[in-house]
Amino acid sequence: MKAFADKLFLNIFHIQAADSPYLALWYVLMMFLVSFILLNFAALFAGIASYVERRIAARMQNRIGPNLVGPQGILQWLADGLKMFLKEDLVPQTADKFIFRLAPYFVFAGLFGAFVALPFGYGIVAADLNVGIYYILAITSLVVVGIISGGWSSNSKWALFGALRSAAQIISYEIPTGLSLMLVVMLAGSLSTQSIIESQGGWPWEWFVFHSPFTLAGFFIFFISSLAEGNRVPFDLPEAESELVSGFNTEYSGLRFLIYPMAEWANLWVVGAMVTLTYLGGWQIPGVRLETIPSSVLLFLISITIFFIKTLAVVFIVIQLRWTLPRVRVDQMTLICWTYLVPIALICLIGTMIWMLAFPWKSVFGTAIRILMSTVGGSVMIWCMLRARHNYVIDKDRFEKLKGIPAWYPPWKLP
Amino acid sequence: MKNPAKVNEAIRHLKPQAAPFEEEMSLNFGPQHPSTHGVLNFLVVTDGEVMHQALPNIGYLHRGIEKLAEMTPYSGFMPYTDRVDYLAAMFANQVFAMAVESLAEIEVPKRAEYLRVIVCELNRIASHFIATGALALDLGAVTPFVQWLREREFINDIMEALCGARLTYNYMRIGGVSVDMPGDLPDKILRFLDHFEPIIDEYNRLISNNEIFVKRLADVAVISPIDAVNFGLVGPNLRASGIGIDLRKTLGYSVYPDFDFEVPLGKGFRGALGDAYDRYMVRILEMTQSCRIIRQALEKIPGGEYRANVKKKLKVEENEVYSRVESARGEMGVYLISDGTDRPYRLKIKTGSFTAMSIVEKASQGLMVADLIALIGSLDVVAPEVDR
Amino acid sequence: MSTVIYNVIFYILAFFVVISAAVVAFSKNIVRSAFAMVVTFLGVAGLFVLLSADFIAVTQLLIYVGGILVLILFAVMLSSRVKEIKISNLSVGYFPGGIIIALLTLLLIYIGVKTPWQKLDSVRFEPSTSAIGNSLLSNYLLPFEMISVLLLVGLIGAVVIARRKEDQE
Amino acid sequence: MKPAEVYKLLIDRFGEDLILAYVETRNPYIKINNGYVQAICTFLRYNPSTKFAFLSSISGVDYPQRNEIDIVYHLFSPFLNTLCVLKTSTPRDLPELESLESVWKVANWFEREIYDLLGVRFTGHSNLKRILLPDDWEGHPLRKDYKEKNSYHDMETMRPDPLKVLREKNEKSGKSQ
Repeated sequence: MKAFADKLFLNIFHIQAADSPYLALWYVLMMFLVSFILLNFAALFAGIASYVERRIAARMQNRIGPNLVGPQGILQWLADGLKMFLKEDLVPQTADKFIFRLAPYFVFAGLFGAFVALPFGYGIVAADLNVGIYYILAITSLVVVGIISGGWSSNSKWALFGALRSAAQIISYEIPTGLSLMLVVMLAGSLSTQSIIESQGGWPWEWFVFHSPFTLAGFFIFFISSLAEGNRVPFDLPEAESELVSGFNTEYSGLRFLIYPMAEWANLWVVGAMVTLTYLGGWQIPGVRLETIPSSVLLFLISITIFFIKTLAVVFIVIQLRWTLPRVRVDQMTLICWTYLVPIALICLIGTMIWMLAFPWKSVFGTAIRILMSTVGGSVMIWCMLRARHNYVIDKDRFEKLKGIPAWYPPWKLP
Repeated sequence: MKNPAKVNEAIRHLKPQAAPFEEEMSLNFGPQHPSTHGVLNFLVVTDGEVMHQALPNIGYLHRGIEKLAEMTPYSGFMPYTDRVDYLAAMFANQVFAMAVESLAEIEVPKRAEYLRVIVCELNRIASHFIATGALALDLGAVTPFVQWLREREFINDIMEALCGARLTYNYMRIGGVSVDMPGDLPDKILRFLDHFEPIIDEYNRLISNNEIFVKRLADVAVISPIDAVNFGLVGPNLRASGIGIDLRKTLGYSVYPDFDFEVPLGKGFRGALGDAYDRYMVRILEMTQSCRIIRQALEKIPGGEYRANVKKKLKVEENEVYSRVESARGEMGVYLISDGTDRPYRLKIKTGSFTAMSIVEKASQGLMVADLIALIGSLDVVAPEVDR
Repeated sequence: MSTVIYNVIFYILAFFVVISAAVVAFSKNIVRSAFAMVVTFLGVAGLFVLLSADFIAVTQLLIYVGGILVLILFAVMLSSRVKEIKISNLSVGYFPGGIIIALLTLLLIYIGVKTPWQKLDSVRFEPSTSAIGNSLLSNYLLPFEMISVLLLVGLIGAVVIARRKEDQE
Repeated sequence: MKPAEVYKLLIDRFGEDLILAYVETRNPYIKINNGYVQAICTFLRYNPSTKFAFLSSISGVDYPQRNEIDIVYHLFSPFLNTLCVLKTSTPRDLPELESLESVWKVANWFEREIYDLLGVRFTGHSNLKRILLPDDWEGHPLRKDYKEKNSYHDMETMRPDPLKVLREKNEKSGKSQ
């Protein structure tokens, strides 16, 4: 990005960047521009994700979902946002008003800060930080500060419960997250997001997830603990609506409330992108060597598309999980972390180390294992999809027999 | 409420009995809370997530139905009974009709009895939909609840075709039922059963065997058989504790002796006997049995009258009766005293939720806050039935 | 120009650090103190970034903001009487406090004057992660391992102490 | 075992002073002395030949003519498949009875409900407080002579007859026209 900015600067002002006294100013300007783009991307994604999630949930529950605002209800999220804008910004009388007002900004900063280091395609990243994923881990921990302060300052017992649960949860789950990321860091030999992707390949057997059984386990640990860090079902304890009314954001209203769900949906992208870039090969195009990508705009676009498809697939799975699973209890939540995830992650760490020494990446056996594992993994996935389809078809037939009307309708055509 | 001192005086008894410890925190759970199933209030004394006590505070939905009964003619009281338990209105209909018929010595035609059984069992299934689905909803799984709502919609359609109402049916009359079944209804019901019976398996795959769901319910809020008897639990809650009392079998009222069905008992499916999962599972199993009963009833249903000839202004000699049915929430009883006029002298409705609610105080000790929700959900408490 | 901006950023960060640190010290409300500490930590992390120590900056963020601060908040909220504002920063012992502050100030001034400061023309933006990794696992392996053993001892000690209290009850 | 046999059993055990009468109705009931409810119920519950394990309900009935309140206990024995109805009376002016809480825990709430709605005091009850109505409610609604107060905490309990209101409104508008 810096090189790109330098080039742009040179082209516009026809001055060598390094000589210019305005260089710093130029950088500041670029910084604002990039943050503007990222922020809008995140906000837009959060909004559309909220709509998509509601439509998917409706599909799973034999409902229609939002369908009135705009064609197929696609502008529902705008309407909701607008409604939130117009709501009164209530601050409880006994709340700690300063912290209450401040708390959403922490959540906001913590989550949107993560977008800085997330890649979107070949060479497209706001800042290819040397400490990339380490930075993402660190900056998202600001979210918990926002949640705790929001919950505490509301001066409501429900909110306090939510805040305490959130603190316990995020502190616990940062450890398996970090440990399972260590596998990838070890394999790639770098913390930078781009070089982690670059050290993988386009084909499934070149992804880190199929490197060894240990990384496969690490992948699942990372996925589960990302869910927990993002407060998604089955770990949505901090805002468990049937237990804590709405948890830490019970007392919030209007725009300040909006920030919490928005951050949650933006977090979907962070989870998806993190999983994709660390374990699923990122934007790598199958069969294309890295060096050839910069020469062609088409390959550039394909890399972006691939990254988006993978990320959205993960997001889709996360959404489906949310509408399928019940919530775990708070003691079970910590139990899962400390008795299963952390020890298994440690074992995976050591196992991967040994595996790396025993079967190097390029060795015949290593490649064979990777191909075998990816084949098995792919088959399992296809089997699951076929089974789901089979169940669905039976259900559909029964429904048609009972009601005489089709159970299925295309998403763009409502009954 | 202008006078805060008066309000404080009014809620004084809700404060926990003993002085709270330093670490204790009291929490008002309800009356408006997503998972209280109506308007209820629990005063929860907790130490962090672990509860020391949950004191139910009921009465928010008390409408004085028993007092209303004393001012209403027998035939006019039927719509009120719908409101006792709005999720299973047929049973209250039936038990009241049975009580009056018993007092006035009215012979109910066979066809009416069969119709009553069919609608009651359909209603039982519909009620268990809400019970099991809402339990899943309380534990955070939304989809199972909506899945059951879809199935319940079919039952509502059937009821609508039968009596025009979808929730408060007011279907039964003293001496029979209000209307006969339309000709195509048996076919409709059978088609629904064909559709529905495999759905139970699907539902089990979706939620009953879900590991998180099982972990949340198994070994939680165990009610021992002794406690269950002592606290007067009835219906599925009692049977989940392993005590096989089902008034359909024990009393054999109406035409239930004609049918071949089983009474599912809790046996510690995934944990201890009488835990929340047993209470859940007993309800799921009962649905299958209800399907069996409906199928047999549709086969055996005789022709003839659907309502006995009963005077509009019914006067009943001085007498008293206590009639009971097995409602979806267990034994529902009506104690009816007549005094020769056209109105009851005294009517007392005994409901299953009332006694189920009284066990919360004991069963909730030492649970976690999240388990309280599982406990209330698994007891299948309906607030208007508690308060009447 | 760039040094000007650099200096401006430095002073802004320093300002935030000093002010929030003052809030931590002087606030009567213990929770407010804890929240002010967030700002302090963030400011210090920013200063590290300014010094091109990206790894340390991120570590500062991860460990202090994400870990220690959350634990502090957790503990503060769990303690009873949080709402009684008086429990934080009791103003006692003005006299010994003054002496300690004076001594510390003198010491700091002495160090500041005596240290032979190296003046760099410009900050070199170089990745430090791999250098830190290499040093930790080569030159400083023994101290690194010893510190980890120390931490382990601390961990076990904490568990033992917590256990004993439970047993006594 | 039929209710009549239960009556015989009770007569043999407690004598005619305690077991007052056996009345044939649809559900025949046994009239018992109001001072010995607990003893009789304990006997019925634990006696191996009766085993009335379940207390199905407790109801109260107000009889202003007799100046008495009847308390009716419905016991159910799944072993005998029999319903046993015990009835006892207590004076209306000072209604007081023994609590059955020590025999069946469920009696706790049943008795609270009766205390709430009929004003019968149960001695030995652990928590005799109003259950359905607010604590500061005046009167016991299920008594036959209960008159509802016009307001509760400055909230009107009576609603004007909507038809009457409509009629008055129509009259008014008719006048203005």
